[in-house]
Amino acid sequence: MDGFSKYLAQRLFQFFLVLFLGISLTFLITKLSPVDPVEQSVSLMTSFGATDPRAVELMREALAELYGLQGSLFEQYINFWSRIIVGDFGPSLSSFPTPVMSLIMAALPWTVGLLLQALIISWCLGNLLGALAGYYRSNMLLKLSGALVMALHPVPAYIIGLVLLLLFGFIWPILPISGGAQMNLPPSFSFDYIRSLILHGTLPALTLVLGGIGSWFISMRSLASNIVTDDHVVYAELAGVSSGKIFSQYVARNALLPQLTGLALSLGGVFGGAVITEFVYNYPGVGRLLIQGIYRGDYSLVLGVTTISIVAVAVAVLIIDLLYPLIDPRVRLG
Amino acid sequence: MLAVVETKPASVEAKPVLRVEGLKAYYQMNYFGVRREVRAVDDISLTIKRNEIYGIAGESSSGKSSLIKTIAGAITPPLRVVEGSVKFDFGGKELDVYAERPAMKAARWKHLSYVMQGSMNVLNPVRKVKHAFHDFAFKHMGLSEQDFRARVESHLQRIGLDPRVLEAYPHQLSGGMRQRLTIGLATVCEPEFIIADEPTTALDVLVQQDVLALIKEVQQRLGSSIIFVTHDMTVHAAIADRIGIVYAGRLVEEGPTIDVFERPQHPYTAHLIASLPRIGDTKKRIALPGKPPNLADPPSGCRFHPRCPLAIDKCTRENPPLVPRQTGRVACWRAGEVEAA
Amino acid sequence: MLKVLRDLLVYNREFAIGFVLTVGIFLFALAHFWAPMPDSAIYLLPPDMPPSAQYWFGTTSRGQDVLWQMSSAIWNTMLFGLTVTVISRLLAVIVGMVSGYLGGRWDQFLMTINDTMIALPNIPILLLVYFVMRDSMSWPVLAATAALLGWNYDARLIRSVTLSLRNREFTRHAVFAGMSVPQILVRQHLPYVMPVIFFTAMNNLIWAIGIEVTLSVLGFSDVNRPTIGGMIYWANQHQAIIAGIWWWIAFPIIAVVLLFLGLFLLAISVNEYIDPRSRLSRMGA
Amino acid sequence: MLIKRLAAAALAIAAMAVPAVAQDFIAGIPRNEALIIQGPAAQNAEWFNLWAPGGGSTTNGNQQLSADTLWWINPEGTGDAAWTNALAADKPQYNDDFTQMTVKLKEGIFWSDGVEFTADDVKYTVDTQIAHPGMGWSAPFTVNVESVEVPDRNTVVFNLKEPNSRFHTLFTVRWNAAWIMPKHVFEKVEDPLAYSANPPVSLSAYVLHSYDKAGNWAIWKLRDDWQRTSIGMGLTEAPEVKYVVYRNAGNPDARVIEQMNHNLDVINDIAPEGMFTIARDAADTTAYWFDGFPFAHPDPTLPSVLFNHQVAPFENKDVRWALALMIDIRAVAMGSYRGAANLAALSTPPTGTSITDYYEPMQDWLTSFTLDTGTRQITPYDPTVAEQVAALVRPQWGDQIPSDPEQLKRMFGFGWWKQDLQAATELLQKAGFTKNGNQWMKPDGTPFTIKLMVEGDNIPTLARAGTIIAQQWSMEGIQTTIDVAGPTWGQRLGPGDFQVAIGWTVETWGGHPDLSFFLESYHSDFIKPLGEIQPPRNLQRWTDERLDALIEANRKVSFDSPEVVQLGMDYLKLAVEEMPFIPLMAYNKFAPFDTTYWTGYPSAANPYAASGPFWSNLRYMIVALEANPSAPAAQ
Repeated sequence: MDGFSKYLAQRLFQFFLVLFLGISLTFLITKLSPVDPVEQSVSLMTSFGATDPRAVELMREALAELYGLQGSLFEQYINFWSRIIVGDFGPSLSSFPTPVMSLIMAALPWTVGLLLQALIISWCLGNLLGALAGYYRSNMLLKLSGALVMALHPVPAYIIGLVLLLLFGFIWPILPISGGAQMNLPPSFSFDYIRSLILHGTLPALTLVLGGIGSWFISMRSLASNIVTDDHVVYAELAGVSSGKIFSQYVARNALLPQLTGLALSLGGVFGGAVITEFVYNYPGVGRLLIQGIYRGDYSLVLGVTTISIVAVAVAVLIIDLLYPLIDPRVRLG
Repeated sequence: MLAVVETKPASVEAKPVLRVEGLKAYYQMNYFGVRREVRAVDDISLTIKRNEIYGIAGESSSGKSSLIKTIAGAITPPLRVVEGSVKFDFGGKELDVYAERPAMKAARWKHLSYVMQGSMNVLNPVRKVKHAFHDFAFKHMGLSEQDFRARVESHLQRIGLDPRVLEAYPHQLSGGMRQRLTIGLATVCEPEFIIADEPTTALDVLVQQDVLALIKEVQQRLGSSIIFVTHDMTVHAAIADRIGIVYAGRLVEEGPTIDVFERPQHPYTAHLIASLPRIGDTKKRIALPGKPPNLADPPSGCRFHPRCPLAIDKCTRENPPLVPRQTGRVACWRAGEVEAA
Repeated sequence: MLKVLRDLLVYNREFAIGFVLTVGIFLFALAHFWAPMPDSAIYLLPPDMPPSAQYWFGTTSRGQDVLWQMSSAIWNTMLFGLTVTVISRLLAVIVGMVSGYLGGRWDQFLMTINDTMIALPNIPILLLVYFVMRDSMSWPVLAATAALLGWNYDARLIRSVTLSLRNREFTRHAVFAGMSVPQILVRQHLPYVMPVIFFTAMNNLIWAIGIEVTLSVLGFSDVNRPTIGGMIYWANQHQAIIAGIWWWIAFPIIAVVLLFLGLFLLAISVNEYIDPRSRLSRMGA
Repeated sequence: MLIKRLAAAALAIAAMAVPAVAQDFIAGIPRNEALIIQGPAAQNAEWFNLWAPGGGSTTNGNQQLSADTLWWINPEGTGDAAWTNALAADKPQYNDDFTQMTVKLKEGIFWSDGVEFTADDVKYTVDTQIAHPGMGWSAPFTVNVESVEVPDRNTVVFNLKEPNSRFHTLFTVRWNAAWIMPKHVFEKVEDPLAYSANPPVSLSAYVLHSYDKAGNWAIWKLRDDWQRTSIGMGLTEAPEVKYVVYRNAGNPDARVIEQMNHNLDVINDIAPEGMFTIARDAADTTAYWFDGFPFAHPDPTLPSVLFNHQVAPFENKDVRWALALMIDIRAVAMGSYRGAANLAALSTPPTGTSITDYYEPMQDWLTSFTLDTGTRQITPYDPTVAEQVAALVRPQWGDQIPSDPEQLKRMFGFGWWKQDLQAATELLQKAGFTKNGNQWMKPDGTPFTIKLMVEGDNIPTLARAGTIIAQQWSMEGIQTTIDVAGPTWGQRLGPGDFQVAIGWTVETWGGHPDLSFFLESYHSDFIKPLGEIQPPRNLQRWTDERLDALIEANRKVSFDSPEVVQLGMDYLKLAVEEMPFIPLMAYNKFAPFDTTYWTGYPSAANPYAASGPFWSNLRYMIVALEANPSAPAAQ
């Protein structure tokens, strides 16, 4: 147990170090951004009405004070950390005075819901196809689906999204192409609402699945085709164990374990949103929030989203590192 | 000390359990312009009787491993059977390994089991041991889950393993335990024939003794036949009833273990035996010059002739046939003169 | 080297197909140096012409020949993608192998950096860097940034391979034989790591092209420079998919897919050629 | 067999996933009672406080449908018809020296919560914003207002700090203006900046019905007491549109698809190609500003080539004129709008009232305008540009393009400068430039190169215009590269971080000839050194004594005085001579309307309201729409 405590302590130290470095770096980069939220607001307010130049000056001063952007960079940095510890990213500059945290919290369920199912589907499907293709190397059907997956893999997500949008929104208009749920339907656990969620999530999820399946497929196939030549597989074949059993219990099962780390990392990445897909389907998730934040120079929002994403990935890595010995019996703590 | 075990008299049962006839298995490759044909198994015939332990000896890359894989029907391209046949006789029913694949597959583990080379890694590292027993043996035993478990446990106890190993992962066991386990796995269905490829290599000497005793004991209890391969002559001396010596893909000598050890007929056999250490022997071992031949381009005539101290002109031209001599068979033009040398 | 190439071409069908695809697309991209018009010029040709004998791949809504746009775009995109891939592979290999072989403090130090980089969200960071650099954000700078973000996961993979090699017999032999650490890593371990490099390179290349397209689609790239993402950007600006100008997007995408398949086939066949394990299994024992 | 089983399972799952029945488009609201308008992706969906920073320009219907203020100008209108007294009963009344403005309010107007609107609300609006510097109109009120008096519940008197004949424009909606705050709501609020005003109290005919917390839609419902609003008082029958849905319909492609699927009645803007697609595939169910090509609605803004006068050599008028004469405007029209551009030679958008007030009267002056190239006098104006562009688009649009030159002028503009490379060369030589091969060298001997900044994604047609101009300059020996600034575009214009940019520094009332809307800020008093932020809108940092004199004169005349037009013409002539920026065209917006459910949309033939869904004027369109009798029955 002593070994485990030591490992745990070491791993936790590393975890906090990663958080510290990552978040500090992001803070610095956001502060270097030339997009000035005060100017952004001023131009928004003045772009449509008659403008008195003296009034603009006044407005600029008032906004800088309101947004709390005074003080040296170091002071802002210290201030930032003291707030971030309690999960407060301050008010959003572009959606003043709504707190960044509540914007993210509003967007998070959408993104997590969408990405989680898409990720899990593409992970399962990609790994299943990849393992099958790695094991049954001469099956024509698998070769065909493998070729299909490989051909889809390099197609940019934006194109996949647009083509699906065209196919199912226009040529054969059976699915909604914009938004997260039906309009004027209050969120509830009703059949209508859930059906509406599923319908609206289908195309974005399909885009993510088609786009994400390829990399799982490729890595799984190479893992599986390596394992096929391992002694324990050859032995099981000699023992006349059925090929289905060999596939599931001797090949896929062993190849899946390294893929779990990738899954954990991707799960952490869910909190950063799927920028392009949410952009195409106007899905009210974190990715769209992030892009809007960048467009509007709202760096408290951008900082909030990236920080949460960093924490999520770091936690996912930590969890998988701590759990791995339980999942994979070969790994012993030492 | 070389302990040559007293062997029981050759069984007189009529039908041998394994008949290998004129077996040729070549690695045939056409790779990046290099056309290669490696004659790993070149015209080998042998029979193995019931209740017999047959050892195959030879240096590394002599083709002995290919031979045993071919017999087991465990070859994958580019190794292919070019000629000949491997036939088992299980309970009076003849089974051609390469002609009757489905029947062969059904017979595996029930009648024919296998102990693999490097059997340290033959168990799936991420599953508990019990699953291997279940996957390999359950369907052959026709027992309920409970009875099966009880049978496996008693079987393991009999070979000196705590049944709790079933709940362990392979890496939690020592090398010796794992080897015992694989032997347990190979014998749990009480097969008529066991093929063992280097079963004790990579074990330390004490464990080796242990495992050898185990194999012997199990074989005697079940009355199975065993064919095994190792380069280690002491192992042959310890358990084999008969041994066959393989050189460059060919069987060069075969006979009852004690006879082969005491009166080797082939110069190569003599060399193998002479190179064994003996207590009190201060004489320096004479290393055989040269290396085993390249099987893609073997020497003409007797393949041993470039290294043979007794080689004559004829040896370079004509391939000596494997002919009966005394209690066994030998393939050498100067077979009779070996003892004298 | 030439002989190896010839052998691979003649005797490995996958290599031959991959080679033809890759070289074909490379030559096609190379042709842009001889294009009859500058690749940034617009409205020199009638816009929206469908593919025909005169304009093989049609013309864009900006009056450009899709054929020549593609030629430049593939060249520029591949230049970007390969730069990212090469730099990030070098980083991944060096960090992964050194970390895995030396272990101890080095391992901890390098893996901490590595884990920090893993936790950084790529797209936001790239977008932010673009904002900071703005005018001075040329494609090599973008490539370097992407490379810095794209090596870490693969470094972990390579580290684990090296870790498993460290205790193998041949490593000990090499140490006793007095080989230096770089020699051991390069001569003894690299061949085992090579397959990992090839496969991660494929994914990395796709990722890099994806980055390029993503940034372009969002409008964060130099639109004067034709790239695959740039073509999609302009096609999008002109609502090409809705307006039925499909050839503006379809041909570049097909080219990318073919190129990817070509590279993939090359990777698996070359991999097979150099993978020590499959080589051993070919030789027989 | 395993594979077969897996394939079968996958098929079964796919079959289940295919939706059995498609859902209604909007839950619980009959489609034929709702008008669906393209809205924004609101980040701050639960925020309805119009007076907090940025709140006044939200485009989810809040300011368009629920806010109200004293007066409105229809940007498309001409003459008196363009003016609407909303909450005010009459036009503003100034005293003689423009230091006091008195407003009479209408009676019988009520907030949607039943409280009556009074002069106290107006006073409260001004006082509260002055007291809270962060609020939207705080700054202009602070600068102008000394005090507000309420002599009776229907009269407001503004005492100004200094004379200002345009003070009323703060309360005059073109796009938006200072909205009146509900005093009875805000006086109970501790911090008016932190108050979300959710749900908002409406002063106009529609009130919030429901909204999406994720910001994708907001639905507004006709008030039961719609007659007790300034807009309702003027109506004889109840508006037929019962619900107004502002929905974020996604990217331009999705918008086109949604309109063709009849899920989006009003589009704010799409690319020309998207417009052409709708015109080609859905002509029967779509209406446009022009009944055929060029379709687009010209906004009263003036996209131009902006020169930074504080960066050499753009302070030189000859250089600016030379660059203007290098442009082949026909190619720009084709390249940016595929011909569907409304070209402008004068520094005011060719829309609304400026056509009758400025463009038509000034044609003769333009035609006879002479320019000194240093070696000769030329008359650069070409009044036949509209016919030339028409000839270019006729092969594609055929009979849709009329042949009457007067009609063509309304579609394509009155005229522009003839491309004259010889004159451009002479002008550059006059400015001391020399030509080395095909490369112009500046007087100091270095090559003359230009970075031309464009926005990019959000204003794609202008990015295209910039690209084509850059190409023309490059071909004539001035290497020009396009710099796509994206979201930093606006911020770089402010501090003068550009050489040449495509943007607009001229916006007008549209429905009124007064140019103070932009001209006031052109006074040299407000010019900042490079690097400091120049207040909108003189982003080109143009200074001229004659300009200052014009602006000062304009301050002293009344808004409706005929002198306003005279001063405007003087300004326009000055801007032609000096060419401080090169006016290109009106900002044409492609805003098609779906007529499946609603008819009676405004058009060039009947410009009774603005058509842009983000403009507050849209409310006058909404109440005027008629249900299409042949619309599909309610679902």
